[in-house]
Amino acid sequence: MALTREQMAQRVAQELRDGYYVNLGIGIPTLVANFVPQGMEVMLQSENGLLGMGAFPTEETLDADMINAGKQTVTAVKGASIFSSAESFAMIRGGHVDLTVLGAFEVDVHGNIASWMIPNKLVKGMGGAMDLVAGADNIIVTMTHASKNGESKLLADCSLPLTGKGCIKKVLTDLAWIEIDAGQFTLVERAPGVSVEEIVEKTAGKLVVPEHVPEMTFA
Amino acid sequence: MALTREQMAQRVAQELRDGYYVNLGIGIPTLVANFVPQGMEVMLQSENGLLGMGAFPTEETLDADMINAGKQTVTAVKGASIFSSAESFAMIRGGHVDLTVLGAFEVDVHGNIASWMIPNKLVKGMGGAMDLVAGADNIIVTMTHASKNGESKLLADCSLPLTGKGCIKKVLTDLAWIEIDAGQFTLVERAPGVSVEEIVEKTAGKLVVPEHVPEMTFA
Amino acid sequence: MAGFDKVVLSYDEAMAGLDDGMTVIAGGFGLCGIPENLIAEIKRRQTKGLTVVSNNCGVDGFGLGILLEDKQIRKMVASYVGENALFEKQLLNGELEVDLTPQGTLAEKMRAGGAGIPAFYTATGVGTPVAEGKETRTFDGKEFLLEESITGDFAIVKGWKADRYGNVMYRHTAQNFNPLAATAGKITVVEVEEIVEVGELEPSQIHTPGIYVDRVIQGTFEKRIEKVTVRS
Amino acid sequence: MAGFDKVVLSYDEAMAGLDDGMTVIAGGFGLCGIPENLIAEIKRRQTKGLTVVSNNCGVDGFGLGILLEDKQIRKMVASYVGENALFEKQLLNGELEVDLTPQGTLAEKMRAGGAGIPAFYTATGVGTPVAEGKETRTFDGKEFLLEESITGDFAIVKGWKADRYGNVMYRHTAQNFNPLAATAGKITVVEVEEIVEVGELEPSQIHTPGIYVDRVIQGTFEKRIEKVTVRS
Repeated sequence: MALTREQMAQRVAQELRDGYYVNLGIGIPTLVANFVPQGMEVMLQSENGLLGMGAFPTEETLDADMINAGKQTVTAVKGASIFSSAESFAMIRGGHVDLTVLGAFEVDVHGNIASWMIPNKLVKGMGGAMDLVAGADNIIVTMTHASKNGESKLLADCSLPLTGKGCIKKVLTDLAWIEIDAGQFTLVERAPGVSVEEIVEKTAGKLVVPEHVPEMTFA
Repeated sequence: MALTREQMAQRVAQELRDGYYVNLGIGIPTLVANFVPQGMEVMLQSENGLLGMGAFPTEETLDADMINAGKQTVTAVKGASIFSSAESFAMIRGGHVDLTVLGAFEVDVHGNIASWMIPNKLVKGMGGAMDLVAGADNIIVTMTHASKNGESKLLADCSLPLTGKGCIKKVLTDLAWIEIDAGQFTLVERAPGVSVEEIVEKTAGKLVVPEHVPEMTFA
Repeated sequence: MAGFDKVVLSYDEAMAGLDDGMTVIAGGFGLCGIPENLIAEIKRRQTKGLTVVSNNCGVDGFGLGILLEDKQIRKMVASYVGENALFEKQLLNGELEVDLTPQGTLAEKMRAGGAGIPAFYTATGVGTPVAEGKETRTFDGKEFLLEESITGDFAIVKGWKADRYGNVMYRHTAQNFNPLAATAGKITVVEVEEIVEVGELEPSQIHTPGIYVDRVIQGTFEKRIEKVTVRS
Repeated sequence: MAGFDKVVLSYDEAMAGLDDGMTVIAGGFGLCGIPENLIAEIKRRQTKGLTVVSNNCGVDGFGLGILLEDKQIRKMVASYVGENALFEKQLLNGELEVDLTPQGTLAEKMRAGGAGIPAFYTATGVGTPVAEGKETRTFDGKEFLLEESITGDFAIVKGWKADRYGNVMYRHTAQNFNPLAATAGKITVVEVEEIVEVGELEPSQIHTPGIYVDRVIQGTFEKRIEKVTVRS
């Protein structure tokens, strides 16, 4: 069975380490914060200038001056810091964020990512996505393996305009955990009950399949 | 009579305007702060990270964490701000300081300045001088008109390694107020009792002498 | 002290000198920390043909969005402009030009503009549409883009507290682009919630030193929230 | 919270991993805001062949000057090194290499290094010995130098207060190069006068967010003053 959005977030959360500074994109990445393993602490960086993003506020603590990069009202955890956008992207561009999780339209075997622009559709802008993928060493892309029409999003070459070039090494889809190296995908794990054949079929770029492909496990 | 150091500082102080942010170099420039005209306020920028430098402290208020760019202990005025060296030079390089006053070994008709390095003598470093001359629009150089051996410091071309290229427009010497434009010096004012002839004689670079050269006046 | 007293008493005075065709740099992220009254004053003035540099362009009817209503903006430099139907329409009509700039590059362009740095290299945007027409260069085996800095005729900034000298502090994440915008304007205007006595702000805690600020005005703010999100 | 607890209890632990030939970036201006105990620990370790990046090199017998005594520094990157007879001697002997860098360029090189900007243009140094071997380029009719950023294996920093997460505040002008150095080290070590409870530092007032900091140690400081100047 393909993973649910929650399961995808849960699998990504297994990559967290105690003491990680993490930037989570909008959508599934945001859900990762709900699955931080017990006894582990991570700090969420929000690129509008907040390190140590906390829970949503209550009606009583709601504050227009306290938002996240998705423009939602939030709170700050104890030990948070708040700074300018230049400082925020100094952290991001300078590689100080330990893990970045974000969505995408397409990823290819060269580690390219397309996530912001569909030609002939209105372009709303890249926001901080280009900085995030260019600056981070450790990025996990979360997306469905294929479109609703069954078209693979794991390609030999991205067809859409890029967000970043050669910067993606890890992709979690609803079907598989895929790693990218030396111009090819490698199938590392599959979703419980999903066959290697289905993944192979839905992966357009060159995919290396090891002899044994374990199923993902969830605590 | 050649101006004293105090008179030089006093003449420079006539160029101050109410509300100016000013960076004063070591030596004569520092003395300018003693001659701020009454009813006028300026704020002193010290490039180690202080805007609003005050008087020296008393024994009681002496604080090792409160120094100026000359490494002297100082105080901060009301309304001062304190920041990093990067922020300090953002102000300087970005042209936000209204007036910079500094000393020099030589200045030439192209507006070049040499103030930091004498070949075959030990080089101690340029500190912030290169940033100051490159960043400011409004710079006054203070120096003696000639060396003790009578060699002019106002040259056709600087002989010493430069601190900055084409950035000086105003020079106050112990003999004259000189402006630089279009590859020549212009004699604007002379020290009281100093003859135009003496200034001409002691100026090696091309000097334009207007029909009338007023004497400086001091309040 | 008259020389350092930056306080003005009317919005008219605050935006005096703004002319058609100028470049305005605005602080704010979404609707958070936007100089809402300075924007309203630009609308009142009906200044046209503006280039506006801001992370976003407000929403329909609030923030920079209101400057679209009378087509006052000719060109928008922003990282994300998706909140706004009128923007979309004018863009498709060709009435509005947009220069989409990655958020971190935009922040650094403002900072560099204020700091006298005409250009810098960044990895952001290499191999993407953002790189079109820009020079790339390799440092240490990695490819980078040359990005030029931004300065504006006016910077409009929203602060929390300021003193008469123009020293400013920002509140929470309403800081965002504001201190960067403040450095990059030929004329920088800051509107704040509160004007405090000179000396009240701790020198090491000032976010924007007064040297960057030309005018300060005290306003009242709606502080509209784009996405109210609360936990139950 | 173990993962964010940056506090170490010994200077030995604070400088663990420092090896011969590494680059160390140090905060401080003159003797103000220098990480004096971290410097002393480098001396105790007798690490050799260091490249040290700092605005100055201390004085004879204090600050970075003590690392000259056993010739631990191979190369110094600084803006001003005139306070120090041993420095002079080793320089003339050819035992020490020096790269004189304008103060503002040095500050920006550290900041850029920490911010992932490999190089930037500045007007500082154009037409001077600093420009030798460097590329120049014209923007808007004015000439600028290309300057590359600096990063270090270690950054040693002196703070005032820090919490266990490594959030740091600096005191008065002891801030200087410290927050810049803090961003530019692969391993950043901060020694402070006081370690406070997490949550005690106001988020918007933190000068160096903990993300830049790897180790925090509480020390006691001599705070020697280079030029005691008092009014009568």
